Amino acid sequence: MIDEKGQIAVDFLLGISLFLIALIFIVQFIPSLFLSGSAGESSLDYTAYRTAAILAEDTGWWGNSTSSGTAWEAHPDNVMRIGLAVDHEPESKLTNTPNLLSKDKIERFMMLNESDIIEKLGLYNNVDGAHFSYGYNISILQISQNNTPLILNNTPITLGEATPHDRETSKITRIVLVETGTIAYFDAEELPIDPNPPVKKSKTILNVTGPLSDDVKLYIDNFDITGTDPSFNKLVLDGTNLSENIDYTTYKIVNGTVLPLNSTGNFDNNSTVVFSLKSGLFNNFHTYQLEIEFKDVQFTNTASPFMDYTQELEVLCEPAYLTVEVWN
Amino acid sequence: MRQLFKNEEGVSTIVEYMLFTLICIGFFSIISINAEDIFINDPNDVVMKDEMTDIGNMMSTMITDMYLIVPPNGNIDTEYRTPVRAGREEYTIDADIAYEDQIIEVISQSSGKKVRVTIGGIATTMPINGTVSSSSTNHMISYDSRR
Amino acid sequence: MNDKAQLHTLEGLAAAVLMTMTVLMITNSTMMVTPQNEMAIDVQLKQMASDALTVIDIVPKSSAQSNNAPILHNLTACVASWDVTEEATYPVNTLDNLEDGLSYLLPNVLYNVDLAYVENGNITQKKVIIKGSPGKSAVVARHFVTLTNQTVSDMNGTWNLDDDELRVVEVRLTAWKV
Amino acid sequence: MESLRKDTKGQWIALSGLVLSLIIIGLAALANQAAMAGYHSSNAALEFPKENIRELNLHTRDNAKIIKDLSFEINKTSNESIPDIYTQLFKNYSSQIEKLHAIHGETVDVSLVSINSTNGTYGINDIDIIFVNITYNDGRTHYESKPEVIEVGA
Repeated sequence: MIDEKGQIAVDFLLGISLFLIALIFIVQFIPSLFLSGSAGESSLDYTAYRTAAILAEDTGWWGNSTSSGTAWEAHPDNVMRIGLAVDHEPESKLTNTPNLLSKDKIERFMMLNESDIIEKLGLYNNVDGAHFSYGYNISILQISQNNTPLILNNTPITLGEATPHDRETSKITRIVLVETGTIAYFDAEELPIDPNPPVKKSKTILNVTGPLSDDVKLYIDNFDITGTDPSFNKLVLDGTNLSENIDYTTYKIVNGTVLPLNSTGNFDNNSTVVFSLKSGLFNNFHTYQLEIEFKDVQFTNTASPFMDYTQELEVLCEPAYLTVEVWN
Repeated sequence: MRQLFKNEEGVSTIVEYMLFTLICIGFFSIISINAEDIFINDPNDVVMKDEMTDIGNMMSTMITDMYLIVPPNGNIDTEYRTPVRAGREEYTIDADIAYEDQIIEVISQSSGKKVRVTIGGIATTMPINGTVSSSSTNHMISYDSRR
Repeated sequence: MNDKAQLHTLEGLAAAVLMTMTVLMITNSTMMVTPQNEMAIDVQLKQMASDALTVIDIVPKSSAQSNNAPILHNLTACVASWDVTEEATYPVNTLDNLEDGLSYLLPNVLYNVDLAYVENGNITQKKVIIKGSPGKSAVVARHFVTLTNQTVSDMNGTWNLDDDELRVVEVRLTAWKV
Repeated sequence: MESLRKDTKGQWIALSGLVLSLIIIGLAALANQAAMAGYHSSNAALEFPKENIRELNLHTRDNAKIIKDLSFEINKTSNESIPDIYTQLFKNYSSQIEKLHAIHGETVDVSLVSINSTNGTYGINDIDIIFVNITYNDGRTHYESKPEVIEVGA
């Protein structure tokens, strides 16, 4: 091999064998790309879909050897299925109000242990009889608060782990109405003038019968405004002045928009004034008297029987997003 | 003969041919031994797993959706279509184990491959049963409150 | 040794590495960008659209006035308030109270709303919210409301129903993503 | 052209081009099949008319109550009996809902079975349960609720 011509072909040989090796590698490698990608992924999309459907549209079910019903939140030991929809007829299996979530059920749902949730919602993969649970995150997000978790009883409603950023997840979002508490609506024209001295036309009184488990949410609208500075002065409960931001918070709603209102801010006759009082103030079996004093506002009703907060109670529902996110 | 050994012209061409043939034989033998696996079985496994998971999911999703609207007195039935083959094999959808394990199973008879899909907890309140083979023509899920 | 053209070999090597990396990168990045397949996105959108109508339909009157959302009326009241003579022409919508609620519940989604009802035995279809022409992947959700003269006059609508008449109106929401 | 035909160099390149293209076709077919998966499950979720059936059902339930209230209103100024007015209004409702479903190619039948009152009279507080038959058919899904029991009591 003294003649060094023609060796150029060896380069070509080396090249083509490298190419062939790379080709074999790629052909073997590509199927495994698909395997890791789509199969597991599309399966999880529907796991999330089913879970969200069951949570938002079903009432859940409990049962033991003698009886059964949809009020599983009252029978946590015999839960057969978890569903959050409100049900007014506990004996029938279906709800007439899908997408309306019950506060009691959500609170009970938060207390269930992890293995129950995974088991009951089917958030696992069954490989030859062995269960491998998926990672999951189920949250109820407030649309009005930039999609932060809804807070019920001082607990943010979010279950499971935080969403991992380093892998693919399957997420489904449902729009729901959540019962967040109770409210009472009062028309300022119907509220009586406080007859206790010193009598002021701008002062009204309301009975609140304790004990209460939910915060008091008081909505007053249709004000009769008499001056240039209609505002709210103070709240007095059984003779004690309440302090703002500690015992209560207040705001106003104008055309569906929530605006801040403190004890010096103004409102007008289009505003609904809202007081939110801590339930802890009403712990005893006792009828509390709540005096509400305004400025440049007059109450006209002199008829005496005080209105009772607890008799005007209605459920307050907030629209929210229910998100279910599942990953491997 | 001596002449032949002395003449070194064309050697590289011969060596080139030899090397070339060797490499080609090597390559094609690897390919032909593994061809079945590489080009047919592996992709088929992937596609089968995908399709079977998909079909299991379809069943599970339909049953869940249907459960959410079943009439208290009455019936509901829905037809659905499934492909005759997943990959290259026929398969059976089996919902009979749903009661105890909340699972729908899609099994291929010929290779025994199976995929299991969970259903979200409705089997405990509503018995789900039935098996169907992909090769049968009419597929239907039905519910009747009176049965 | 002929050490010419070594660059060709290196070039081949580099090309192979480059190709493999590109394939890897593309497959990885597309999976990151589209974690859900296209059909699953349709399912999500359809679910959202029908949820939005359901939520507006079932919101109780007291909550509509007092919660933090711009949903001031339920679906029946929204439709009742519509001025029958005013059909929407892009970009003017004629059912603002429904539009407020929908845009709050469905951010980043475009939609049209049509009303369909039976009048003197014939189907009438009217557009009330137009946000554009629906794309290929548009989904449709629909709900029905029943109007009586009472519900209409409560909302100052102009449906002109008789006192003994009831009218079923189909609210059709066509939603799509851009 | 002639020079191209006579030039027999580069056969290897031509051959490898052929092989490569065959391989790429195979992979494309595989990728296509993989992309097809996910079609059935989403198809089921998109095509199963869950929301339509539920809306028909819930709206009929709501309507049974609206019609009850309206019949009492009408009864104040008319000498027809409440059950008669109710039946007429319900017929009117079902013809409207049937027409509205027909535009979407769905066959719907909503018909009143009976108006029930526990004490036999038909005053505002007496009518408590309405029986209605609801059927829905979109060609693939067939739904029948016979009867749907609707409580309309106060």
